Amino acid sequence: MGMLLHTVLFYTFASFLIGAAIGVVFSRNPVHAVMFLVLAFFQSAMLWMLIEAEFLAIVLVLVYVGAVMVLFLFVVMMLDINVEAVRKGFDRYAPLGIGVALLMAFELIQLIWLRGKGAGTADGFVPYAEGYSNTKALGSVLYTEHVYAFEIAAVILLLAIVAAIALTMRKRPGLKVQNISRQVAVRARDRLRVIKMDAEKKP
Amino acid sequence: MNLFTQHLLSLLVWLPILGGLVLLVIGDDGNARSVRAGMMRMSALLITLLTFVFSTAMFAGFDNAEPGMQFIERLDWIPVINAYYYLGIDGISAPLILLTTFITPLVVIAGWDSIKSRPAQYFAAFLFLEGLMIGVFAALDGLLFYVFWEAMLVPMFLIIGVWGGERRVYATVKFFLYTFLGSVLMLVAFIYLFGKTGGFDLLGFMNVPLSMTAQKLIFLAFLAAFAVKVPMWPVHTWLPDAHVEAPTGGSVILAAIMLKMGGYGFVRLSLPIVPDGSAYFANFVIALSLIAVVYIGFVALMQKDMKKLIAYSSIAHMGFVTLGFFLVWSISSGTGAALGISGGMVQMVSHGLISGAMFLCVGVLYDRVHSRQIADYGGVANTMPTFAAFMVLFSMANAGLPGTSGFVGEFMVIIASFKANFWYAFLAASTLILGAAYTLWMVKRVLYGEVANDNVAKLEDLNTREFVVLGVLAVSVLLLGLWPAPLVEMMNTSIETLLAQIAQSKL
Amino acid sequence: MMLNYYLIIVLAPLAAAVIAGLFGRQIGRAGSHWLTILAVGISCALSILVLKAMFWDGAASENISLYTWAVTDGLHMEVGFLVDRLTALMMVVVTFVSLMVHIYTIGYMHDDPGYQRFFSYISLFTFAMLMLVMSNNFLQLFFGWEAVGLVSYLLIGFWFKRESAIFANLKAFLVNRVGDFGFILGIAAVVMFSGSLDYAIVFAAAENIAGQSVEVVPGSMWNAMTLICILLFIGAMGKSAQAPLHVWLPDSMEGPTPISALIHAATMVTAGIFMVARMSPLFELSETALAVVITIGAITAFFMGLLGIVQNDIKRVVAYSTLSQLGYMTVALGASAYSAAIFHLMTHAFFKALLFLAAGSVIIAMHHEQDIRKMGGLRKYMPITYWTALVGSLALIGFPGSSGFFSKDLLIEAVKESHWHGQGAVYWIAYLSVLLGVFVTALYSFRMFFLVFHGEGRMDADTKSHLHETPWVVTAPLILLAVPSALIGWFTAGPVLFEGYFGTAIVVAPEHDVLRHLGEHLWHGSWALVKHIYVSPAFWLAASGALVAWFLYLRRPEVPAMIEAKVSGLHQLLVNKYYFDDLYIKGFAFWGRAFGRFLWQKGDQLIIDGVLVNGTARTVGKLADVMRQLQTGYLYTYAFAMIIGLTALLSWLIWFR
Amino acid sequence: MIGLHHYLVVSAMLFVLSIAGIVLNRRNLILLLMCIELMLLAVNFNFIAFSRHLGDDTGQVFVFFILTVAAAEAAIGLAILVVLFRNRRSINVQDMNEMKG
Repeated sequence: MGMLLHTVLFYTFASFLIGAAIGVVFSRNPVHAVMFLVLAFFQSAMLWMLIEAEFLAIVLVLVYVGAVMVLFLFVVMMLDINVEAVRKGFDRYAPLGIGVALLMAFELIQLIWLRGKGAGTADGFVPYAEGYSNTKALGSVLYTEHVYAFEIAAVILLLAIVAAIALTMRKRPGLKVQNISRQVAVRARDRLRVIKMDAEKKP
Repeated sequence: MNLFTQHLLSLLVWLPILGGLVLLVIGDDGNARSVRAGMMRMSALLITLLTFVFSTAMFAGFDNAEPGMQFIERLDWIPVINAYYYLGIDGISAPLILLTTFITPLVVIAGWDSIKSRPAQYFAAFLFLEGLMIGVFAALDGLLFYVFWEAMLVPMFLIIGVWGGERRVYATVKFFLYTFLGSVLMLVAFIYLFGKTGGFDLLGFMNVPLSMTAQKLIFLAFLAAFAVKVPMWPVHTWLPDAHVEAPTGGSVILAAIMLKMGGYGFVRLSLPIVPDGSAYFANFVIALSLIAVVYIGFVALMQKDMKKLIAYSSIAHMGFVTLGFFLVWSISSGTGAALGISGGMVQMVSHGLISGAMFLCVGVLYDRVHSRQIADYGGVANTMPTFAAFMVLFSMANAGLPGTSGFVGEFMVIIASFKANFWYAFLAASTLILGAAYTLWMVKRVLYGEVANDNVAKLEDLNTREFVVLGVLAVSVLLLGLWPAPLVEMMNTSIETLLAQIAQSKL
Repeated sequence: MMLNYYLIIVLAPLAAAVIAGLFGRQIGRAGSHWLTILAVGISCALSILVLKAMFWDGAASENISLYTWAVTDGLHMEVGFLVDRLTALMMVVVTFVSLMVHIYTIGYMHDDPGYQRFFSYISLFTFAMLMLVMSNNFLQLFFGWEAVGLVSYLLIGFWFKRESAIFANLKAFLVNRVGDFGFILGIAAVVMFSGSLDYAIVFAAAENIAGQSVEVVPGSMWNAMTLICILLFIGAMGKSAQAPLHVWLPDSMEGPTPISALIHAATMVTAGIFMVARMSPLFELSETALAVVITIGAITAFFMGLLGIVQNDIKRVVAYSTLSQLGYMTVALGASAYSAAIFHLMTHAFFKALLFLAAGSVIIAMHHEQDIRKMGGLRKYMPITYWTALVGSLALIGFPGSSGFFSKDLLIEAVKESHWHGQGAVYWIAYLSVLLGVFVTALYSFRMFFLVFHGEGRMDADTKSHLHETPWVVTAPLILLAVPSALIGWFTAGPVLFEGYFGTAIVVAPEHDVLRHLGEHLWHGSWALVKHIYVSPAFWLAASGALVAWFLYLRRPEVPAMIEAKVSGLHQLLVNKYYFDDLYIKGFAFWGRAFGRFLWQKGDQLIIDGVLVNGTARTVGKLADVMRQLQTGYLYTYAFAMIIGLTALLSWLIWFR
Repeated sequence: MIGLHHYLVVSAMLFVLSIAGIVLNRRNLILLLMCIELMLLAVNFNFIAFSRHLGDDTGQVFVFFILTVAAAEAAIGLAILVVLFRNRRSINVQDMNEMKG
């Protein structure tokens, strides 16, 4: 890939990314905001792709856009949000928010551009060798060195699932449910009563 | 050394704690009269008695001539910071452990009927407390010491806060904050010493050279922790409140053992670790001690609440302990230094017995009349003659009558303080008058006279359970007063070792 | 062999006391009195055996260590016996009087519900007193010292329902504690300078101690021995009720009469005298201390005697007389006539116990009426009591030939000879006090005697109709005590005072040895002394005192009231006991409590708790109240705070680091 | 030449924007959650950029974990949101001040 094309692509994706982010922050409608967020993730994935972090780029699209963002969209659409009420005071706080943001942006860019110069940060990334597989490389460290952390992450996800279900589950009155443990633990005498009776004579 | 003696200290520490855990897990059914609650009580008693039996094994195996530590146990605990599970005792800690194991069963018996709510948890709290207190006395690792030291606050906090009187919340918070504030500074000192030695070994702390400034600061940090615990004037005001609100058993443990932690801290940590710093502040501590003896003596005179009066008298008596410990530098030559320290130690043990007994006496009355006010009594001797006999005995012991244990320590400390300075002895000996005045005036108003009111007229004399508790204490108070030699000889060698350490400047 | 005797002597009363005390209900009234009397009787018999061994058989004194109480820091604290002739004499006096009192108690306490308890106490007292006198070291001395104080406390408050009794016992204990305060400091001083508590070692080091000095008040050096002796003597002042620590003794009469006789007349109060005599090797080395002793003694002897004249309670008269006689003994100690003090102690023990028991007998007969103004003419109803009381009174005033005569007369002679105190105030105060005291003694003794036994009966008719002699358990001890009161002086004065009975037990410096001087110049045997009585001013003073009493209270009973009116100021002073009680109760006790209340309410509650502790808590609370406003509870506030913090941190990292 | 600092600047801008978003949309809980997602994205950018710059794959592993945790967080956060909405009929942050003592 040519250097120029690379640069052009970077700036294109980057500007779309920033634009999408602005959209997230400033859009009135939450549905639009989610859509902008999806766009931002897509652009990020592209940027990551540019520097050969393919695995994560794909994961971001598949997992994040595919699952998490859809979840967001789902929730946003499901809930009946009074947009006006939640946007109240937006303008009042705008100067403060933007001021702080600008200050930080100024500081960060100063840090990156002015202090970072000369530390080799402006050089391009060293491309990977021929035949390198990003997925394989990540996999080889993920399942060896970081296997504990990986397991813990899995548990965290499981926990999140359980927690999310537990939180949102509702017990409506009158719902008919089975109590499995009671079913299993049942004994004959709970269900069956043998009554001794005198034998009856035929009339 | 067989397996039993090798792990004797651990056994003493963990047996009550595990027992407490079991009690807590099984729990009671909320009914103090039920069979289950009775089982809980009985098992608490058995555990404490078993602990006591084991501690007598410790007493039997104790070598009076050994200058170092005995019954040592040392295991890795937190290897990264060189913290060990390191236990051991010498002649200074052994008597206090014996005191603890001796008093706790009595406290359990004393709480037999009088605790109506959550009996299992109550007894579990005391079992925890016992194990932790033994842990404090046996720990030779600074961090372990600190952990036991702070953990001990929790059961006591609960005992006062759950089973206490009307103002229990105020009292318990005051107690907790006071003691906690002091001991945090002790942790700071430990961390500094950790930086110097790379570990938390208390014996290692004793050998590390320290600059004068460091010594002064460490001493002040220790002082903050121990002065509150003792308690010394002017950080004593938590004690009367805590005592007044605590249930009888809590008061007994508090007065009999927890106050001794402060004194123990001084001899175990302050004196040997920072001898020069201690020397620098010795006169200051002596001044505080003497103020405690005289000032508190006068304050005690005017108390209207029996428990408060005894609490104040405890402060005055503990003044003798700190006085005895810090006389070392004021005594130029000859005998006296060791006399002061052993006097202080004996005073601690004896005060443990006597103040415990006094609080139990008040508890006996409180169980019947539900009042601690002196004015609500009068002429109790008419209806409770046996009780009156015990109370007079313990009061006399409290006033330092020879032949009771209360005399031994005071006598030694007064003799030692005379060697230091005539006026030290003069002020210290004023307790002879003040101690007798406030104790016997209370006795006069509570026990003697005509039957004051219907409550007193309805009083019943001691039951068997109370008789056994007070009787055992009375015998030990007299025994220690008539023949303190076994106790004193247990400590002599260790005190000599201590004095040798103190004499060596660490600058 | 002897050790076993000593152990039995000491432990028999203890065992009896413990059994009677703990199992009184089981063994019953008779059981407890038989048990204790048996025990004390054994003690008494063995004590007499010991005395016999010491005196007639010439057995050496014994210093036995029984067991080690504690050893620390090189200081041996032991329990043991030092039995020499001084001890032996004291043992006999103590156990004999105690035995008499035990027997007497059977009658006196006959109807009391606390019968067993009483026997237990007096037996315990006997044990404690024996421990005191037989001790061979200061520790045990202090033990005995305080133990007798304890029993005295318990016995004064024996009738604990009486407000006056429980006030008196508290007062007695506290005043004694003031003395003990000095005493324990004295013991501490002894340890400091000699490094030991053992008499033998301390006495051996006495010369050495006397050479040292100590800076008590900055800038003034005190001789170590003077300091020790004065501190020890403060202890003796408390126990032996010397002015100004005498106030407890008259009040202690609230206790039952037998213990007034045993404890507050014959034995415990003389412990101070015994102690100083025992410490003679120390006191001999400090003339300053001896001057203090003799002055205090003289003041007590004379002024306390004066108080006896205005008292109307029969026991209080005897109590003040006891105070006065204790003063006499103290004066003798101060004059280095230790033997004379101990001799007077012994005779006094007999005749004063007798007088108390006689008073008790009268009180029984009068149904516990103690006011002598309501008595009179008891002679014809109670002949035995009358005659024994007469013997006691004569002995007290020093009637020629009675035991009191020998002891007091020779005591006064000894004081007269104690010129080494100089011809200044100390000598004359001492001499004149003891001399004039004789007149006073005679006056109040016979005032009481006449008012009680002679003249008109002033009691009400009901009491009068029931008057009769008391039972034999009461009168028998009276008779048994009257015998030695009358006769013992005849054959003991010589050996005890002049023939070196005490041997090495009492040490007197040659230049102080007034008794040796008397022995060389005055003493020619008992009979010679009685024969030459007319040269003694004391005799004439005593006789005139008795005569004045006869005149005032029998012949012209209206005169005393006139005199009272004439010198009402003086009379008020005496009736109010020189205002000592007021000073102590309205002064020290009141201000002590006020001071305590001040420290508690202002110091503890206001400053420490109010300002420092709760003040800190309040300040933190207020601060938190302000800080609380920042905590809105809105999520975004916290988020925003985080962002601000992050920005600040970043700015700091970039620009300021 | 596109290098490390280009990526860092992009990440910084994302981060700053998300901060502005948090301040501005301080009442809308959903938007707050989304801004946090954006912020995490910015962080991930840094990790990946540095990982590539230094040639160390650990940075990317870290991103992997961040994604995992972020997914979990989003799931739970949304679940809470749903519950909240069910009870309050609102997602206005101003209605939630239970933390105030």
